[in-house]
This record gives sequence, structure tokens and C-alpha cells, in this order.
Amino acid sequence: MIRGGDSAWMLMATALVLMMTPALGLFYGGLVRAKSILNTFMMSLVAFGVVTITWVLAGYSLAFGHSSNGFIGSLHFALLQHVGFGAQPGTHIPQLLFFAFQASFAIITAALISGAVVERIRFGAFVAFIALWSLLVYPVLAHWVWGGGWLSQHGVMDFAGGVPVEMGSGFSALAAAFVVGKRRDHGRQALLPHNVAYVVLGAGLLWFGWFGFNAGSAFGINHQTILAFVNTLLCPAATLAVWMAIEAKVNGRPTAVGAATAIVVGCVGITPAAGWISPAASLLLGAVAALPSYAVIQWRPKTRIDESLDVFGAHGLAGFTGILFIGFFAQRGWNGVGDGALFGHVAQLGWQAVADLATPLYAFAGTFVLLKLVGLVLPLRVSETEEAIGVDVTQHGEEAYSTGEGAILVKVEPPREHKLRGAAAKKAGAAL
Amino acid sequence: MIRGGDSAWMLMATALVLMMTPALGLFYGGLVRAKSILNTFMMSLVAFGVVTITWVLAGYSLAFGHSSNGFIGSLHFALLQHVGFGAQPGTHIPQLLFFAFQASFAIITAALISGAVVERIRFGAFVAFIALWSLLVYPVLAHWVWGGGWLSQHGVMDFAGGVPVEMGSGFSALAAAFVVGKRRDHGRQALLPHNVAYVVLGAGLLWFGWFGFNAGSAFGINHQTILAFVNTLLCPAATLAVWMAIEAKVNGRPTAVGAATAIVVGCVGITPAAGWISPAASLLLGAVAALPSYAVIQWRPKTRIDESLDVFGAHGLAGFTGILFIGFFAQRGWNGVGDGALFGHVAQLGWQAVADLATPLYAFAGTFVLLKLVGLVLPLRVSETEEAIGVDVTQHGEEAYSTGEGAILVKVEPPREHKLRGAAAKKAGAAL
Amino acid sequence: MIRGGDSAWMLMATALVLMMTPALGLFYGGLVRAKSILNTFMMSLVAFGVVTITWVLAGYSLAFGHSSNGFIGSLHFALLQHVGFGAQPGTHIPQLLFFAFQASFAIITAALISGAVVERIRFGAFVAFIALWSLLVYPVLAHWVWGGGWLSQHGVMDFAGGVPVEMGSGFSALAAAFVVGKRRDHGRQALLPHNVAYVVLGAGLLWFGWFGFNAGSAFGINHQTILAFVNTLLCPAATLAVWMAIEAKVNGRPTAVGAATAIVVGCVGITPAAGWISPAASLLLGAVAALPSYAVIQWRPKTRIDESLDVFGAHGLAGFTGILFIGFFAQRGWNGVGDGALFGHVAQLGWQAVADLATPLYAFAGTFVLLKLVGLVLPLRVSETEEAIGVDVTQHGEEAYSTGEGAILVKVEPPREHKLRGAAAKKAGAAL
Amino acid sequence: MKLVIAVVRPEKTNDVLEALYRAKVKGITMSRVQGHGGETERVETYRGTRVQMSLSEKVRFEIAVSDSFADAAVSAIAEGGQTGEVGDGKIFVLDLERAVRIRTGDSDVDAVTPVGGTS
Amino acid sequence: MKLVIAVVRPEKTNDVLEALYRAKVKGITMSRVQGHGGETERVETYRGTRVQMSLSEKVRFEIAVSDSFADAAVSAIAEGGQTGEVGDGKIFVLDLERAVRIRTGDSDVDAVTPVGGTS
Amino acid sequence: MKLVIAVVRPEKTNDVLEALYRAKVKGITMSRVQGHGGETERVETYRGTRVQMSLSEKVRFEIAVSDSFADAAVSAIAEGGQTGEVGDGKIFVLDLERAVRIRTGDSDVDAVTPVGGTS
Ligand SMILES: Nc1ncnc2c1ncn2[C@@H]1O[C@H](COP(=O)(O)OP(=O)(O)O)[C@@H](O)[C@H]1O
Ligand SMILES: Nc1ncnc2c1ncn2[C@@H]1O[C@H](COP(=O)(O)OP(=O)(O)O)[C@@H](O)[C@H]1O
Ligand SMILES: Nc1ncnc2c1ncn2[C@@H]1O[C@H](COP(=O)(O)OP(=O)(O)O)[C@@H](O)[C@H]1O
Repeated sequence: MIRGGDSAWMLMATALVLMMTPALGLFYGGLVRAKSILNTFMMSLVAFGVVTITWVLAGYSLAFGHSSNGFIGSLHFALLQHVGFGAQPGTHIPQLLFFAFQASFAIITAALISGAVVERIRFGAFVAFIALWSLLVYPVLAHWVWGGGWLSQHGVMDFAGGVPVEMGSGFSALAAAFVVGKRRDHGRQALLPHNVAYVVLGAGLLWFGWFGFNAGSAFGINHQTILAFVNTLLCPAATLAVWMAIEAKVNGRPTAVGAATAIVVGCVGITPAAGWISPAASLLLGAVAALPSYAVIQWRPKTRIDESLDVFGAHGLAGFTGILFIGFFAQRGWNGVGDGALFGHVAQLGWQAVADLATPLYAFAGTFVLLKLVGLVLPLRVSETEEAIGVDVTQHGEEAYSTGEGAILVKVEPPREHKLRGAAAKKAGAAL
Repeated sequence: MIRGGDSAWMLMATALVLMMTPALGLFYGGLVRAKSILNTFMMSLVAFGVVTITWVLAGYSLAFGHSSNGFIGSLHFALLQHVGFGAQPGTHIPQLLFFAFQASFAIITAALISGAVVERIRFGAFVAFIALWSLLVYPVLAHWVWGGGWLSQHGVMDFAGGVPVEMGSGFSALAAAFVVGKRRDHGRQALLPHNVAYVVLGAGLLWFGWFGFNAGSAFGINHQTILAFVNTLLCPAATLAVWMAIEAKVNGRPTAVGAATAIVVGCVGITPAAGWISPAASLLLGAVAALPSYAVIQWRPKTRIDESLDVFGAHGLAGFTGILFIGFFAQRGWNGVGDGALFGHVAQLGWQAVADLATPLYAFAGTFVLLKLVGLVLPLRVSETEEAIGVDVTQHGEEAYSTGEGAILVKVEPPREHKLRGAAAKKAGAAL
Repeated sequence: MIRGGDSAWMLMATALVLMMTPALGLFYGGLVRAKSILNTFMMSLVAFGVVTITWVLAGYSLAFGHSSNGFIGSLHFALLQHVGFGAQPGTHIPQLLFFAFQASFAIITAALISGAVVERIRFGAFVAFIALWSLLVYPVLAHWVWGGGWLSQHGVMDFAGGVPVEMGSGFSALAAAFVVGKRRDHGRQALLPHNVAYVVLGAGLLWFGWFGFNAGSAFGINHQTILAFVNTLLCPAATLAVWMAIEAKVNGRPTAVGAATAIVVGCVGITPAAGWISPAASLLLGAVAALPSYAVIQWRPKTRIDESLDVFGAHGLAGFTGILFIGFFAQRGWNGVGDGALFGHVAQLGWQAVADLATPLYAFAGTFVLLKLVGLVLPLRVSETEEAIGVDVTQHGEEAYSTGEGAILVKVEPPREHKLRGAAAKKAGAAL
Repeated sequence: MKLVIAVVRPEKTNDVLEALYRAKVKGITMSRVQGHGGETERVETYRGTRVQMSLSEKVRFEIAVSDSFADAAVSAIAEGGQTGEVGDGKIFVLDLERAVRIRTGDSDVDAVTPVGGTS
Repeated sequence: MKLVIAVVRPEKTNDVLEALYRAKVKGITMSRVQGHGGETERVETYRGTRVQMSLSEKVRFEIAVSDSFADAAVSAIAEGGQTGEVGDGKIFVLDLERAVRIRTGDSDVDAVTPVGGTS
Repeated sequence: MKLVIAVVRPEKTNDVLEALYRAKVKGITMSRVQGHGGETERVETYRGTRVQMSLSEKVRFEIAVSDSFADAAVSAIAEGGQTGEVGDGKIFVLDLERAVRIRTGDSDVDAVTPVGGTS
């Protein structure tokens, strides 16, 4: 049976999660140099275009189609077959709305990976990669925990996506950074955020959307909805407080980029746990999740690993922490379902740990292989010169901040222009 | 009977649509030069101030007041008479909420037209124009399709405003561009977007708001709500994919401004059709709607028509396409109401075509006449010098990006200052 | 009994109000100079971190815990004791959701005060201050009108926070400006907004969030919800229209900063009155509230009072106006509860006036004392040199808009660095 | 060699650039500046703060040319930048001792317009 | 004629401008620059990236004056821009061969302060 | 004394700065400019507007040095800024009559690199 209140909330929650994709574009776009913001933003926008379509074609079905293998779903729902206005089993909302809510997750997860490879990946290669990834990696992980797959059969608790979304993106990002390689200036020059105002606004909008992300993962109005909502308020507050305290201690000064990062890390940490743990435990998780993420985000830029915007540190690790934390702190008194180790159910911890092992392996390996395959067909990186000029101009033929000076209108469209590509097109342009 | 779930969703949907007005200000503001962003943004904000008031006075009543003429509504609801907490007929939400939802549409539609005349219209003239327009053009078109007017009597399907909003703004924009004339630099200099980050963020926020716009147009929680929501996800994704493919083919590079435009075009295309067509047809519509809009947006800047931000190409045309598309693809199996030509009801196509003829005529002619009338009383354009200096400084006495250097505090308020205007005020200022 | 529709709306309303905190950061951040935007934004973000925690610890309980003293609540709900999934008395939403909604109010109110002291307060001192303020000032005012305190016992009407939020922040801001003192450049140099686009976008997002703020203050779906929503649409529209008319008359040109300010002032004015007065009265209130706020915002910068972003003028005064206005215009026909003086109940006006006297006194005095106390332990202001360099660099070690030129990577982390603070740390850095 | 510095209206930038291209001047460096001259000052208002803006946006050109080319460059700028209204700007000519092309290390006139013109 | 170039602290910009106005210097061109000098360097942190910032924001003035006016201009800037702390900046004076007013085409001293002062 | 003006690629800015530091040049002023030279022009597209961008981002250095130090400065810039590709930029050397340190009022060579070096 469809319920109005449940549907009203899920419509809103879905819209909120969809909004997170442009918010991520802004967050990431502020963190890169001015010559790369458009390309960075575009990688989020294109995830919307591409993943929506792959999700309709097969992604949704591969995640949520009933199967007996426990690994990947069937094609029962491919092309939106059997998805209509009837109630989604176990909920009081229509199947189509459930589909849309899940689509919003697949989109943003693909967009998240882009943070690892900004400022040098070729746009076409990224598009090809996320098309494959949204069919072969994300749905598999989602099937494991939500689609009736093996992890869910063992009762693994993952409220809003520690497995497919956070570890899924974080460990994929790490693999992508390895395959694509570092920016030429990494470790040689300071690569600073060009607009920290965008970063903090982006983080604020992400946090806003996250209330839909987490409290929407209850698929209606119930106790877990409220719990998830309140926990999404408390957990990042604790992360923010702890993160700023650490920065004050280490540098003498808490930073705005740090605050923005902390809010994201706190939201990630609570994502898997939102509907499972008590508000008090949520505050504790916020504090705990800060530590590994902070440490890795400090350490990573000093290495040769140019996982540029620290998707691994912020999402992969905090998601890992959250999943494990549930194993200790899940509390039937709050979630109505089951307890963690601290409340007597040690097996829960075991299976949460299994999820924390299997997910990174699959995400890392899957992304590694897919990107290598894409690399066989398309060059993955822009040329050195294009990287120096900037990906906005070379990949999109645009500048974010243009004054129009020195810009001469090209009046006659050269007849053969549309046959030229890349360098050739540029030369032709110059010769006009 | 009022239902809680329906009202909850409609409150949220209304807030989302209202948010689209500042989002539009940002989108348009990024597309103009730095010296015009505030004026451009202000034209959206002032639509909120002015149209809210005209809507209370008479606009709402002229659109939704019962009438027998089929052309324009009565004054039954003028000054909010007879608008209270009772259920709006045919819905389960209060009349006042219905009023507010419809107000948000009238506001953004007026704001949309400003895109045609940025960087040279006088602010006062624009204010006068939209006050009239929101009383004499928008309500008429809304009455035709939604208020019991002649088009609705013939069963024309327009879910969320292909007629009053999209064609209403798009063809009005075209007329406004003709009456106001081109910017002096149009066709001579390259007039480039000064901040493409604003453009893509603005498009992202518009898309977010559009879920309220389209799924709110079901006035509660029902099958059409869900259908409209899902279609608003699918259609612009298809438009985005097709648009980027075309750009990649034509220029070798998809652009960020193109992606932002495509999202808007896709949202416009699905606006009239959202609750009428199947999800599959929605994907097709997304692809189809891209083509005429893309073509016109490429062609227009090469002409003498300075319809500066392509309101006609993005809204007028895509709205036209969407209305016609319904005539073919409306499907009773999905919308519960009626079929289009492909499903056996050819007459529907005929009446959709009639709407596609009558609306452009009325919108274009109405705007043309109103602006000419305003022009008799107030000069429509700023002077050439003011245009060169920029409308922010000359119309609003402000700069968007100011460093404070060379700014000298004026300490004593000159006693007669408040009697001076325009050039005189400027001279007096200089003489202080 | 919990109702789905009520909860759905309140989840959304809470998320909307939480979003207002980053929106405020953007609004304030645009109004300051480029060298201070991050610090300004951080003061809003840190309010989220700090006040969320104090609210859990005791703030919520001090506001809403039952008491017999009429002044401050008990510790009954401290540490979220006795706050669970049961219905909040008088509503159909869970207690935890009520808690979260109220938390969002406490957070933004603390953030609002920062506008008075931007560009010179030490970040640590601000953190300490708002921690105390959110325990000792806000909960007291909230208790008075909403928690069963003396004002509520006398039937004072304050729908969404004229007392604790608007006057609470506005008069505290005034006190803070006195205690912290003016910026060294105040009155000597022009201190102009560095990005008015942020200001108008921030105002737009605040307005969007305000629909949750006001219509959420009905705690569910009922007549007052709808009334509050519609009034939040009408009132700022009237303020905007009047404000722009005044500016056009006085300066010859309405301004964008003025429009943004007017929207905020209009939203503030309707905040206490939203669910109590008729839509027509709401339009009138919008017009009336513009006048004192406009006058004070014009006059204040010419004085020695550097209440930098006019929190007093915009919030304190408009909140004052709104509370008083209810005393005249409250109308049982619309609110279902009680009438104001114009409708025969003069006593209501008397008690509204009492609220308008007591609140400013307590807020001003409380803030004054707390800040003086903080000042005994921590220096309140940055040094003159730090102020000249800018608070972003000196308080947070960051710049908002960085190009990376001249930035040399510090490769080896100096081992003793973490022991150094402030000037010492800077010297050590220079010596690397 | 001479170093020609010119300050012009931003809206005339492209006209000046075209005039320079036509005059076969190839090497040009340009930046956005603010200028104070005989132009009317603007009054701006930000809430209660009213200010008089004494600076206007300008664009500054810096062009190194061989001696024989200096006049051509000056004329091109003067022609492209002129509107006849107060605020059109100024051209300054300085003596240039030495010019080096970084790419090759070539010194003196080889590095400036027109000898050794860069394209 | 001389071309006076000065680099000053941004927070002293308006003081310098006022000193110049008082000295009756009318034509001024100004831009935002970054400078490296004897000032203490700042350490900034962006996530795990720690950098030493060796440049500070400065404002650069460029003023053409007739010979007799050069000293007045230099003194005005030096007075308006001084705080006494490291980082106050420098003033450079170069010889200027020729100056042209674009609006009229007038050459030489007519175009610079004070002769032919523009307002 | 000499005034050395150099225009280099933005991505070489830090290399040039380091070369200058190594050459013991202490006083440096720098700004972002746009340059036109022999570089290939880019075509950009904004909706239906297609433009040819004739300017590239560059960074401009301005350094006052004592006569004896000019060559060292020029070499340092040339070395730090070179890639060998078209667009590396130019260095210009002008004669500098006078230099004043605003903080102290010291004139002439005391105020420029290396005599009186500021740190
Ligand atoms: N003596 C000068 N030194 C430096 N720049 C000058 C000088 N005179 C004018 N300028 C620059 O030229 C611009 C226009 O000068 P102005 O005197 O207003 O115009 P006009 O030459 O038409 O009288 C000024 O804004 C300033 O940037
Ligand atoms: N030799 C120089 N050439 C060019 N600019 C210089 C030179 N010396 C100083 N500057 C500029 O002046 C600014 C202040 O110089 P600095 O040496 O720090 O101050 P002070 O003169 O007080 O010792 C620098 O940031 C730089 O912009
Ligand atoms: N004669 C000149 N006057 C002023 N600036 C110049 C001159 N020649 C070159 N430049 C500057 O140097 C930059 C690079 O010059 P370019 O001629 O492209 O390189 P190259 O020296 O490698 O041939 C240009 O973008 C411009 O900023």
C-alpha cells in the first residue's frame, strides 16, 4: 500500500540526493585550479547524463533484480520492465520512486570517483569508464548489501551505502589514481584550491542533501528515518569539532578546507550507520571517524599518490570506519532490528568486517581492470602540453572566468571544421 | 478533504519552485559580463517582488477565476478573496497552498524573459513591463490550459506549463529582443559568460527545483506525481547525452555551458509532458528536444537578433517540442487520462498543435504591444555610455566585485541629494 | 500519534533550516572583504559544530525542559534523555524530530551574531562565546516564549522566533559590536562587499530555507502551516518592493545589496507573525518592517558603531517590529487561537510589548557579560597587524582565492612545529 | 628600442588589438588596471555606506618595438583607442636598453617587433 | 618627463591616492600585484599540502609627470605609503621620452601632470 | 640601476622565482598579464558564439637591480623560464634613474638588489 507521507518524504529525499551531484561539482571545482574547474564540474554533470541511462538500461536491475547467485542481480527490471506504480516490497512507496531514489545514489557515486583523477584524465575516457563502472561495479556492490546478495543474506548492516557508495567510490578512486597516474606538477608545485568559498558552499549543500541521502534510506517515514536524520545532524558536528581541534593543535589554526572536509567525512561516517546506532553512538562515531581520515589526508599528498581530492581518505576510509563501527554499536533498542558486539551480538561485527574486506577488494580490482581496458581503446590522459594549458580549454574549449578581451568573433563557420579534431582543429582555428 | 502527505509534498514543491528564481538569477548572471551580473540577477529578484503582488491583486484570479469566455478568468479570487484553507477542487491541498504554488510559476516565468534583454534594458522599464505582463499575458495563457479556458476545454494536455511558462516566456523573450534592440557590441565583440561556474551551479539548482515544478504539478501524491518526477530525471539526462554527443561531433569538444544549457532544455522539454508520457517516451523526448534548440542556439548569435541568453531557443522551442510530443506519445496506460496519436487518439495531436500555434502568437503579440506601450512612457534602454560603463554601475550604483580601492567614503550626506536623479545625482556626487 | 505527512514536512523543514547556516555563511562572506570571507564563513560553520553539541548536552533541555520558574528549563532532557520516537506533546511528530528542528534554530541564531564582529574577532574567542551563549542566552529566550516560560504563560505570540532568534541575535550582535569594538578601518576606509553575487545568492538560499523555518514552526500540517508559508511568500515581496522604492527615491537607484537585505528583513519581520496574521496583514507588515530597518541600516555606518553586517538593523529591529505587529493584527479568524488589539484583544498588544522590552534587555546584557567574561580568559581581537593582513590568513592559514604562484611546497614537516603557536609558528615557517 | 606603454578603455581593447595587428605589431603584453584621470567620478551605495569611486577600469598595454616601429605602434594605439571623450587614456614611450627572447636567449632587436617578429 | 612607478601596501592605497590628489597629481594608473621582499613569509595549509607563501599582495602605481613634478609625486607616495614596518615598498623613477593623450593626440608634457592636467 | 621587466609562462613562475632567489635577488614585483605573441591561437565556443582567443595568460616580473646585478637577474629569469617552445616570453631591461625605499626614505642603490638587500 502506498502512503502519502512516505511518498512525500521520498520524493523530497530523492530530489535532495540528486542536488548533491551539482553540489559535488562545486565542491570539487573549488578544490582544483582555476584552469580546471569546468572539466571537474563536468565530470559530475556527465555522471548524471550517463549513469541515469545505464541505470535504466540494466544498472538498476543488476543491483535489485532477484537472483540466486548472491553476486549480481538478474535482468528482470532492465529497461524499467516490471517497475510501475505498485508498492516496492517492504515499503509504502511506488517502485518507480524507489528506482529514482536508487538512481540518485548510482549517479553521485560515479561522480565521486572523478575527484581522484581531476586535471589530467581525458573527458571521453572518463565517460567511457563510468558507463562501464555503473554497470559492473556499483550494481554488484549494491546487490551484495541491498539487493539480496551474499552480504545481506548474512545480515550485514549498511544503512545508506557504506559499501556501494562510500567504499565503492573511495577504493575505486584509489585504483583510478594508480592507473591514470599523477599530475605532472604533483609533488613539484603547490596545487592549491582556487576558490575555497566554492568548497565550503559545496560542502554545505552536500550536507543539506545528505539528510535526504541518509533519512531517505529508510524508504518512508518510520523510526529509522528519524534516527537517521538526527544522526546525520550529530555525527558531522562531532567530526567538525574534533577535526578543528586537531588542526588547532597541529597547525595552530583550524582551516576552512579542513572544516568542509570534516563535514563530508562526518556525513560519510554516519552513512552506513545512520539508522542502526543511537544518537550518542553517532556523536562518538563522528569523533572516531575523524582520525583515520585526517591522518591519511595529511599523509597522502606527501607521497607519490596523486589521488587528487582525497576521495579515498574522505569516503573510502570513513565508510570503512562506519561499517565497522556498526558491528560494535548497532542497538536493537534504537533500530528495532539487531545488536552489535557491544550489545551482545558479536557475529554482527564479524560480518561487518567481512564487508570491509570484500568491498575494497572488489571496488579496487574492478576499477583497476575497467580503466586498463578503457585505456586500451582510448588514451586515458591528456598530453603534457594540454595539462599545462589546462583541461578546461583543451577538453572543453572554454574558460570559466573569461573577460572577452582578445577574443575575436569567428564569423564564418569553416565548412570542413566539423571533420577536424583536437590539434588539427586548433590549427585550423588559428589559420582562420 | 486535505491530506497531510499531499500538503507536505506541495509545500516542499512550492519552496523548490520559489528557489528557482534566485537559481535563475545565478544562471543568467554567470552568462553575462562581470559588469552586468547584478542587474541581471536583480531582474529575477524583482520578479519575485512585483509578480507576487500583482498575483495577489488580480493575476491569480485572471488565471484561475471561473469564467465563461474561455479567454481570461474573472476577478472572483482578486485580492485573495475566496481563497482559504478549504481544499482546492480536484485536489487534497488547501486553496492557499494552490495559490502559492501557482504564484511561484508566475514569478519565474516573468524572470525568464529578462534573459532576452540583459545588459541594456532600463531597470524601471523592466519592472513596469513585468507588472503588466504578469497581469495581461501570463494569466491569459494559464487560463487557457489550466483555468478552464478554451484549450483546456478541448483537452489540451500541458502538465507543468509548456504553454504559459515555456512558450509564454520564450516567445515573449523573442518579442522583447525585437522591441528593445540589440546590445551595441552584439555581433561586433565577443560577449562571453564571465563566470561559467555560476552557470553550471545555477543550472544544477534549477534542475533541483524542477522536480518541485513538474512533480508538484500533480498537486499531491498520485501516479502522475511519481511519473512526472521520474520523467524529470530521465528526460534531461537524455538531452544532456545527446547535446554533448552533438558538440563532440561538431566542435570536437562538449562544453560546460552546453551541458548546463542541455539540462535546462531537457527540463523544459519534459515540463508539459511530465505526467502524460511513459518513462521510455521521456527519454526519447529528451533526445528529440535537443535538436531544434541546439540548432537555433547555434544559429541565433550569428544573426542580428540579440535575444541574449537564448530564452527562445531554450524555453520557447523546447516547450513547443514538448507540447507537440504529447500529441503523439500521451499514454493512458501511464497517465490514466488519455492517449496521443500513436495510441489511437489523433485528435489530441490536433489540439496540441493548436496550442502550439495560439500560444506563440499571443505571447509574442502581447509582449510586443506591452513593451511598445511601456516605451511610450519610459525610455526602454540605457544610454550608449551607460551601456559601455555597464548596467550594474549605472542602474544600481554598485559593482559586483569590488576591492574598495579608490573608494572614498562620502561622509556628509548632501542635504539636497535626495532631490537629484540620474546624471544630476552623479554630478553632484562628483562635486562633493 | 505520529502522522506521516506531518513528519515528512518536518523532516524537510528541518533540512531547509539547517541549509540556512551555510547560506548565511555565503551571504555574510560576500559582504566582507576578500581577505575575510573564509573566517566569516567559518563562524557560521563552527556554529553548526559547537551548538549541535551544546544543544545535546543541555541547551535543548534548558529551553524545553519543564520548569516552574518560568525563566529557564530543567535538565530533564539533557543528553537527549527522555527524547525518543514518541510524539512530541501537542504535535504528531516524534520528539527526536522536534529536537532536531529546534537544534537547527539554535545553530543559525548563534551564527547570525557573527555578522557583528567579522574581520577582527579571534576565532577561538568566538567559539568559546557561542558555546556559552547557546547555553545561557538562547535557551532562556526560547524557554520564555516556547518552553512554558513566563512570556508564553501570558500568551505572547511568537510563531517562529521573533524573541529568541531575531531579537536574540540582533541585540546580542549590538552588544558584541560594543564589546569587541570597531575594525581599525571603520569610518576611515570604505569597507565594501567583495562579491555581491554571493550576497544575492545567499539571500536567495536563506529565503528558500525560511519556508522551512516559518512553515515548519507549525510542527506539522495544519492551517497555520499553510498560513505561515503563504505569509513567508507575501511579506518579503512587500518589503522588497518598498525597499527598492525607497532606494529609487533616495539614491535614484535600487541596489542589489539593498534587495538582498530587504528579502532578509521581510523574512525576519514575518518570522514571529507568520502563523498569526492574515495574508493581507502580512503584506502590510512587509511594508512596515522595511522602514525602521532601512533607516537604521542607513544611519549605523555613519556612527562609530561597527556592527559590521547590520544584524541589529536587519534582525533585531525587524523582529521587534514583527512581535509588536502581532499585537495589533493577530486574527483568530486566520490563526484559530487569538486576536490582537485591532480585533478587540488589547491585552495581547501589551504582552507583545513586554516581550519587546524584556528580550532586548536580556539578549544585550547576557551577551555583554558573556563576552566580557570570555575576554578575561582569551583575547577577543586579533592584533592590528593581523587585522591588516586579514583574518583568513592569520586565523586559518588560508586564502580563499589562491593562484598558487609563489607558493613553495614545504616538504619536510618540521618536527617541533606542532608545539609552536601564532607568531612563533609563523617565524618558524619563515625560517624553513 | 622603445617600450610603449598605453592605458586605454576596456571597451576599446579589441579595437586597439586589431589596430596593432594591422600595424604588424606582434608582441604585446596586456593587463587590467584602474585609472584616475579627468573622468567624472561615480557615487556608489552599499547599504548605508556611500562612496565616491575615483578609479575606472582601464587596460594597459606594454609593447617593445624597434625604434623605427615606435611611431607606428603609437599611431595604431591612438587610432584604435580613441573615442574623443574624457578618459581615453595615454601612451607613454620609454627608451629600452635591451630585450631578450627567453626561448632562444637572443638579445636586442631580434626580440622585438618587427625584426625577429615572433610569427 | 618622468615615469614614477611605486609598489605599496594595499591597505595604504587610499592614503597614497589622497596624498597624490593633495599634491595635485591627476593622472594615475594603478594595479594589483604581488611582491616579494624582506617580509616574513606565511605558512598556509590546504589539507595535507603545506606551503610557504613568499609573495604578499601589493598595489602598483604608475604615474607620468613632468620633470619638475617628479619630486612632489615621490614625496606624496612616500608619505602616504609609509608605516615604518618592513614591506612598505619601493618607488622607482624612469625617464620618459614621450607621452601622448589618446583623446586629442597631444604629445609630450601636455599629456602629463601638471601641465594640461586633465581636470 | 636597471629595471628588469620579464614576461613568462604562468606554469614557470615558481621556477623563475626560485632561480631569482638562488641568484640572491630579493626584491621582486609580479603580476598576472595576458600576452600575444607567436603562440597558436585557441578557438573557444560558448553556445553559438565561436571565438578565437589571441591572448594567453602570462606572468610579468618587475625587478629593480643595481647595474652590476642586471645580468645575473636576466640570466636567472631566462634559465628559470625557458621551455624551448614558442611562448616562453621576453625580458626587457630599462635604465632606472632613482629608487626609493618607502619605509626609510633611502634613495638610490640602497633600495635595490643587492646593496641594501631587504633580508
Ligand atoms: N599622468 C598619467 N600617468 C599615468 N596614467 C595616466 C596619466 N594620465 C592619465 N592616465 C591614465 O589614463 C586614463 C585616462 O586619463 P584621463 O586623463 O581621464 O583621460 P584623457 O586623457 O581623455 O583626459 C586614466 O584613468 C589613467 O589610467
Ligand atoms: N628591487 C625591487 N624590485 C621590484 N620590486 C621591489 C623591489 N624591492 C621591493 N620591491 C617591492 O616592494 C615590496 C616591499 O618590499 P620590502 O623589501 O619587503 O619592503 P621594505 O622596502 O620595507 O624593506 C615587495 O613586496 C616588492 O613588491
Ligand atoms: N615585443 C613585445 N612586447 C611586449 N611583450 C612581448 C613582446 N614580445 C613578446 N611579448 C610577451 O611574451 C609572450 C611570449 O612571446 P612569444 O613571442 O609568443 O614567445 P617567443 O618569445 O617564445 O616567440 C607574449 O605572450 C607577450 O606577453
